[in-house]
Amino acid sequence: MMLRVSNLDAGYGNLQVLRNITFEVNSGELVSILGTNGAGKTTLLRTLSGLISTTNGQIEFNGKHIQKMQPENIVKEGLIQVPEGRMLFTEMTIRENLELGAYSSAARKNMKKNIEYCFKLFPILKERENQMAGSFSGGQQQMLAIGRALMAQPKILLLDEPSTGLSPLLTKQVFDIIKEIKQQGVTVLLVEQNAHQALSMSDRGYVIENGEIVMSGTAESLLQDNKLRESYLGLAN
Amino acid sequence: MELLKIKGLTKRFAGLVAVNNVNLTLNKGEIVGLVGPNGAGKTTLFHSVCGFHTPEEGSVKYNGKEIIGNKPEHICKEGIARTFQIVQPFGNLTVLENVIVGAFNREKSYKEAERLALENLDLIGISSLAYSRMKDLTFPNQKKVEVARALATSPEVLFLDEVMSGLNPSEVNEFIELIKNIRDSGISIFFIEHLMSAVMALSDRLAVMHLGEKIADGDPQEVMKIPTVVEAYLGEEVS
Amino acid sequence: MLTLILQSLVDGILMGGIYGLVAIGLTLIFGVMKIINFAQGALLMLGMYISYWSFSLLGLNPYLSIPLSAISLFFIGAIIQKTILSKMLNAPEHNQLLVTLGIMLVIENLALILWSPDFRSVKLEGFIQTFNIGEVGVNVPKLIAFIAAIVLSIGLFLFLKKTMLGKAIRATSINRNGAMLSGINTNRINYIAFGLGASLAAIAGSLITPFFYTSPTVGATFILKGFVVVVLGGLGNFIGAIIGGLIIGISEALGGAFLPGSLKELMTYIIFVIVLMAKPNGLFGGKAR
Amino acid sequence: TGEAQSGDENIVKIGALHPLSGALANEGQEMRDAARLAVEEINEAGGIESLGGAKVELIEADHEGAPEKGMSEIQRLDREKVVGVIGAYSSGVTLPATQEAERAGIPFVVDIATVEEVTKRGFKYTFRVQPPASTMAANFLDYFNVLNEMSDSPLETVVLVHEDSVFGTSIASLIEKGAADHGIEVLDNIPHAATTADLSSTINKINRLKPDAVIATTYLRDGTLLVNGLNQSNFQPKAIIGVANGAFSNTSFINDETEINQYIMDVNYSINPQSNLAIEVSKRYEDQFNKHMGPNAAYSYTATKVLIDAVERAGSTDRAKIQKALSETNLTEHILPQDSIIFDESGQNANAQAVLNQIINGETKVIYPDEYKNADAVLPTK
Amino acid sequence: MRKFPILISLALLIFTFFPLIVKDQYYMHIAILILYYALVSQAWNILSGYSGQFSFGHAAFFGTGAYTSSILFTKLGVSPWIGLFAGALIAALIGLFIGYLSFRFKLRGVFFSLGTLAFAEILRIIIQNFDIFNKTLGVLIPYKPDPLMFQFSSRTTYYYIILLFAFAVTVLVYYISRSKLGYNLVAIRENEDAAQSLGVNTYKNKMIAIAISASLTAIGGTFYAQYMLFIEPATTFSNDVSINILLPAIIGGAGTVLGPIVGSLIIIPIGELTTTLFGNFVGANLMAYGVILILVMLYLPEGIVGWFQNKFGKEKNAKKKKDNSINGGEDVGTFKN
Ligand SMILES: Nc1ncnc2c1ncn2[C@@H]1O[C@H](COP(=O)(O)OP(=O)(O)OP(=O)(O)O)[C@@H](O)[C@H]1O
Ligand SMILES: Nc1ncnc2c1ncn2[C@@H]1O[C@H](COP(=O)(O)OP(=O)(O)OP(=O)(O)O)[C@@H](O)[C@H]1O
Ligand SMILES: [Mg+2]
Ligand SMILES: [Mg+2]
Repeated sequence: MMLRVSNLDAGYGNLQVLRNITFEVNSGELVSILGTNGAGKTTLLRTLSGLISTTNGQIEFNGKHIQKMQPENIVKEGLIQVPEGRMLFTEMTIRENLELGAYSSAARKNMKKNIEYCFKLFPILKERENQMAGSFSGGQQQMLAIGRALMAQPKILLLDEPSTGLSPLLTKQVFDIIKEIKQQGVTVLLVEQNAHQALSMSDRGYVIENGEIVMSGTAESLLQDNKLRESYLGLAN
Repeated sequence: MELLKIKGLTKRFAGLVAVNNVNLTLNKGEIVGLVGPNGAGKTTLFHSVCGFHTPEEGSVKYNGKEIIGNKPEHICKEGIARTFQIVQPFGNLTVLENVIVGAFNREKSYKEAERLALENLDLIGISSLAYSRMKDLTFPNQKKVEVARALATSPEVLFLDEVMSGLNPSEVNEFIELIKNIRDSGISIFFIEHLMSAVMALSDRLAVMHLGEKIADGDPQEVMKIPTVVEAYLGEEVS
Repeated sequence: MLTLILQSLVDGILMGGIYGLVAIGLTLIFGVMKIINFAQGALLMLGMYISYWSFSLLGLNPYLSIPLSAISLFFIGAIIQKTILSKMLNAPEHNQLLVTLGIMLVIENLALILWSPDFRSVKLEGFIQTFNIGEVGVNVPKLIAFIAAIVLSIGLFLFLKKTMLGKAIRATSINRNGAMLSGINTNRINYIAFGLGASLAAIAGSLITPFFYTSPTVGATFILKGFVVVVLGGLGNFIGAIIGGLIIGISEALGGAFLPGSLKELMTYIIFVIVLMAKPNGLFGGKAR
Repeated sequence: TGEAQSGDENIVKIGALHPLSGALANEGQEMRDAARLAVEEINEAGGIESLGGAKVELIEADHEGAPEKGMSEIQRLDREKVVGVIGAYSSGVTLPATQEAERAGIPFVVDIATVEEVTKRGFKYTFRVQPPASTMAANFLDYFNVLNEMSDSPLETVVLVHEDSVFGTSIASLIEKGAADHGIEVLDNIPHAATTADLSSTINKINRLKPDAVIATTYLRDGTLLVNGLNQSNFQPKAIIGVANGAFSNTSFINDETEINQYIMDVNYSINPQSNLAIEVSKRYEDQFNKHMGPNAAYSYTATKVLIDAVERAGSTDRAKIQKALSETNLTEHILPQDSIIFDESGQNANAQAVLNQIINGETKVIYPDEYKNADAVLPTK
Repeated sequence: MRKFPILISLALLIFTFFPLIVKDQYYMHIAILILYYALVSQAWNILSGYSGQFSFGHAAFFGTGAYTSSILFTKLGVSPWIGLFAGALIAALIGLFIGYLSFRFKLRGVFFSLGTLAFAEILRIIIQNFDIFNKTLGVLIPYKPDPLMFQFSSRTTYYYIILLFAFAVTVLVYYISRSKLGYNLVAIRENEDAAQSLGVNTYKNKMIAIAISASLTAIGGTFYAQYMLFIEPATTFSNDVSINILLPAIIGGAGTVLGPIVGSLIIIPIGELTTTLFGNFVGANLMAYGVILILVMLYLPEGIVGWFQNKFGKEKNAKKKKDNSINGGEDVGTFKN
C-alpha cells in the first residue's frame, strides 16, 4: 500500500470541509477522485501535501505518518502535486520553474535529464524556455505545471484537474502522459471533471461529496452506475 | 445584423505574433464559439478587443463604431462585458459585492444595484454563495461569479473565456442551457472553450485559431471536419 | 570650474556608492521579499554599533569587524523573521509596514537605553583619509564602501540568478504555496533571505562607521534615500540599486554645486518622479504583471 | 489655575521638558542631567528655605521633538502640579509648549530655544535665559571685528554654512543682514539639512569661493562632516568660526576630533570660566555624568536655578506668585559669562550674551571678552 | 453596517457630552488629538483604505492645509475659516496633480507610495527655499483668541469643532462606502483589471479619491495650525506626520468606515499610557509602543474593526446563507440519501 488515509478531517479556519475521509491507493495504481464543484477534492489534495493541517485522522504514505509533516518534507518523500491554479513562479522563466521543481537534493541530481524529458513531452517549453511563466497562455501554463511536478521525480503524483484549459489534442496527450507515467511505476491520484476519460484509464475511483466519500469501487463498476452516469457523466440513461 | 466586426487584427509580443491578421464578425443574437490549440491567441484576441491590449494593426467596429484604442471601461460601457480565463476576483469582497460592482455600471442607486446583482446571482444559480468571501470560493464558482458580474453590467455582448472548465459534464449541461437562456434574453455571445461537447452544443458559428491566425470559420459541424482543424486541434478524428 | 565639476562628480559617485550600498539590503527585503522594511535603518545602526564597540573595546579595525557584524545581524534578522514576520505572511501588505515600524521603534530605543544617545566615532590612526588625482580629492573610506557596493551587488545578482538557493528565494516570494509544493522549505528560505538582508544592512553600517557618527537614530539619515534608490533602480534589482544610487549621488552633488539654498535636495525627488513617470517600475524594473 | 500645587507640602515639583528620545536625544538628555544636578544641589543644601526646607522634585518629560507631544506633556506636568517648567530645546516645540503653559498659567523658563519669537508674543509666563538668535548674531559680528583688530591678517570674506531648521537659518540670516555694516563680505550662505549624510557639495562651494573664514551654525554630526571635509579638501580657510555651534561645543567633537579641531572658534553661550562656582559645577557635572558640561547643559542648569530661586523668593507654590517672582529675578550668583540675570518685560534674560570660545589642544577656552577669558586667542594667520 | 447610524449617533452623543463631564485640560487635549487623527486618518482611508492607493506622503496635503491658511492669515489677514477652504482647494489641486502624474503613468503599489512621499519632500523643500513661506522659519500665528479668526480661548471650542469635522467626514465616508463611488474604489483596490472590465473608470475614480482625501487632510492641517499656532516645514511635511496619519486607519481597519476612529481611540491613548507608565525610563515608552504595534498587527491583521466584522459578520453571513438555501437556493448532495 502506498497511501492510506483514515478518518481525515480538515478545513479552513472554522470551516470544516473534509469529514471522516478514508481511502487508500496501492502502489502502481491509478485512482480517480470525482466530485461536484466544491465537494472538497482540492482541499483533500492540499491536505495530503501538507498545505492544510488536519484536524483529525491519519495520512500514511509508504508506511510513514505524514499528516504532521511540512509540505517540503512530504515532497521529499515523493508525494508530488500538480495543484489547482497551477501556482507557478510567474515572474521567473520557464526553465527556472522547471529547475525549481527539482529542488530536493535527490531530484537535483537528475535535473538535466529530467528537463530534457519535460522538453520532449512538451516541446513548447523548450521553445520558450526563457519566457516568463506569467505570460504563457492558460494551457501552456498547465503544461508547465505538470512538467514542474515531474521534475521532482514523484513516487505518487497528485493531479488536480490536469486537463483544465487544455485543448482536446493536449488533453489526450496529457492523459497519455499520465498513462506513461503510470507505466513507469509512478502511482497516480487523479482529480478530474472529465470523469469519463479519467475513469476509463483508472483502476479504481472514489466519489466525494460535501466533504465525504460517498461511493467507491472499481472504475468499471463506477462507469456503470446509473446515478453517476446521470449526475457526473452527463449521460442520461 | 453585424454587431461586432474585427478586421485585420494583429497583436505582437516581442517577436511573437500572438494574433495575426484576424477577421471575425459577431451578429446580433448569435453565439459564436472560438477554439484552437493552447497558445493559439484566443485570449489575446479577447484582450485586444476588450481594450486590455493595444493591437498593432487592425480595427474593431462595434455597432459601426471603431473601438480600438478605447479603454476597457469604455468598451464595457459600450456594451461588451467579459470574463477572464485566469479569474480576476475582488478577493476580499463578498460574492454579492463583486456583482454589485458590475451592476453599478448602469445603475446609480445602491438599492437598484443590489437588486440587479441578486437577480443575476439567482440567474447563474449561485445565490447561496452571495455572502461568501470571493477568495474562499473554488475556481469554477469564481468563474460563475464572473459571469454574473459581467451580466450585471447589462451588456449587449458577452465574452466568455473558458467559463466551463472545471465543471463536471452534468454541470456543463446546465451551463449550456444557461448560456442559451442568456442569448434568448437578447445578449449576443462570443465564447472560448475547450470542451467540445459544449462547443458543439452552443455554437451557432465556430471559429478556429491556430498560431495566431484564424484557420476556419463557419458551421460548427463543417468546421470540425476540416483536416487542418482536426490535425491542429483535435488530433485524429472527431469523437 | 572644471575642477569643481570633476570634484562634484567624484563626490557624487562616491556618495552614490554609499546610497547604493544601503539600498542593496533593502532591495533584497523590499524588492524580492516584498516587505517594506522600516527597520532596515535600525539594523544598519546595529551594524555600526557592532563595529564601534569592536573598535573601542577590542581595538578592532571596522573593516575587520565586518564579518562579525554581518553574522550577528544575519541571526538577528533571522530571528525577527522567525518570531514576527513569519506570522504575518498572509496579512495585508501594509500591516508588515506597521510591524517593521514597531520593530524599528523597539531596536532604536533599546539602543538608546543600552548605549545612551551619545554620538560615537571611530578614529583610525594612520589611515589615509584622502588622496588626490590631479586636483580632485578622493575620500578613501567612501571609495572602499563604493567598491564594496559594486562587489556586493554583482555577487547578489549572481546569487539570486544562478544558485538554486537564490532562485528559491525568488520563487518563495512569488508563490509560497507553489514553492512548498516544489519541496522548498519556505520558512527557512525566508529566514535566510531576511537574515541576508539584515546582514547586508550591517555590512553597510560597518563600512560607514569610519566616516560617520554612530548614534541610535543614525539609520534615518540613510534609509529614506535607500528606499528612493531601490525604487529608482527597480525593485529587487541589485545592479539597478547601484545605478540608482549613482544617479541620486551625482545629481545631488551637481545640484549642490550649482543650485542655491537647499534646492539640491529637490534634485533627488524630481529625478525620482521623472524616472517613475517614464518607467513606472523603476529604471530596470520588469513589466508590471 | 494659579493655586497651590503640591499635594505633599514638603515637595515642590518642577518640570523639565526636553527631547529625551529621537534624533535630539543626545542634547536633550545632557540638558536633563544638568537639571537633575541643579535640583540635587538645592536639595543637598536643605531644599527651599522659605517653604520650610521643602524638597524639590524634578518631573522629567520627553517631547520627542514633536510639537503636539510637547503640548500634551505640558498638560501632564500641569496635572502633576508642577510649579514651573524648564525646556524645551527645539524651537518648534518650545513655541507651542510655552503657549500651552501660558494658557494654563505655568511659569516656563526656557533654557534653550533660539528663535526670537519665544519672547515676542507678550506672554506673561514665558522667560528665557539663553541669548536669542539676534544676540548671537550681534555678538558674532562684534567679536569678529575684535578678532580682526587683534590679528594682523584680517578676515574679510566669509561663507556662512548653516543647518536649515529655524535654529541655523535665523542666526545665519541675521548675520548676513548685519555683515555689510561690519565690513564683512558674505560670499555665500549655504544651508543643509542637519541629518544629511554628505556635505561635499557645500565643501566644494567653499573650495571654489575660497573665503577667509567659514562661519558655521550646525549640529554635531553635520558640523563634524564640514570640518572633516574642509580638512581633507585642498582649500583651508584661515578660520572656522562657529556661531551657537552644536559641534564645536560638544564633548565628542572636542575630545575625539583633536586632529581637526585645533583653533576652531565658536561664538557660543557657555559657562564663565572665571567663576569658581562655574568651575565647580562643571567639574561635578563631569564627574557625575561622565561628560563635559556644554552650553546646553549650562543653560538648563541655570534655568532650573532661576526657577527655584523664584520659588524661594515667592515663598509659595502659587504659580502666579512664582511668575511675579521670576519677573523680579536678579540673580547674581550664577555660572554664566554675563552680569546678573534679570528678565526684561518680554521675559528675555536682558544681560544674556555669548562669548568667543576656541578649542586649543583639545580643550575649549574662552578667549573673549577679556573679563571671562581663560586663554589667549590663537589668531588666524596667513 | 446597517447598525452604523445607531452606532454613530451613540458615539456622537458620548463625544458631545464628554467635555461636560471631563474638565481636565489634559484629557481634553488628548480627546482633541484623537478626533483630529480620526479626521486625517479617515481622509487617508478614502484614498488608501478604500481605493488601495497606499499613500506615504499625506504630509503633503496636511502641510498644504496648514501653510495655506497660516500664510493667508499672517501675511494678508485672511481669516483661517476662509483659509480652511482655500487650503482644501489647493490641496485638492495638488492631489490632482500628483494623481495625474501617478495614475496617468500607472504608478502602482509601492511605486505610488514612494511617489507620494517624494511629493511631500518636494513641497517641503520648496517651502524651505522661498521667502513667501518664511523659508525654514515656519509660521507663528499670533495668539489672539477670536472666533472669527479660528482662535479660541477655550479648548472646548476646539474640541467641538474637530468633533464636528471628524464626524462629518465619517458620515461622508459611510455614504461613499455605500455608493457607486465606494464600490468602484474598492473594486480598484482589489483588482484593477477586473474593475475596468466592469466599466469602472479607474483613473477618474482614483482622481476623485485623491482629491477628496487631499482636501479633507488639508482641513485637518488648518485645524492643527490653528490649534498649535506654530508650524514649520521640517515637522509639518515630515514622514512622521505621514505615518501618524495612516497609523489609526490601519490599526482600526483600513477600508472600513469606523476603522480610523476606532484606531485613533486606541492608538493615541496607548501612546499617552506608555508615556505615563514608562515615562521615567526614557526609550522604554517608545519600545512598549513598538511592541504594542507589533502585537496588534500580529493578532488583529485586519485591524480592530475588520476583526469585529469578521467575527460577527461571519455569523450573520452564515445565517443569511441558510435563509437563502431554504428559499430555493440550489443545494448540493445528489448522492447522500
Ligand atoms: N481558502 C479557503 N478558505 C475558505 N474556504 C475555502 C477555501 N478554499 C476552498 N474553500 C471552500 O471549501 C469547499 C471545498 O473546496 P475545494 O476547493 O476543495 O472543492 P473542489 O472539490 O476542489 O471543487 P472544484 O471542483 O470546484 O475544484 C468549498 O465550499 C470552498 O468554498
Ligand atoms: N503578455 C505576454 N507576453 C508575451 N507573450 C504572451 C503574452 N500573453 C500571451 N503571450 C503568448 O501569446 C500566445 C497566445 O496566448 P493566448 O493566451 O492568447 O493563447 P490562448 O489561445 O488563449 O491559449 P489557451 O487555450 O491555452 O488559453 C502564447 O504563445 C502566449 O505565450
Ligand atoms: Mg478543486
Ligand atoms: Mg486562453
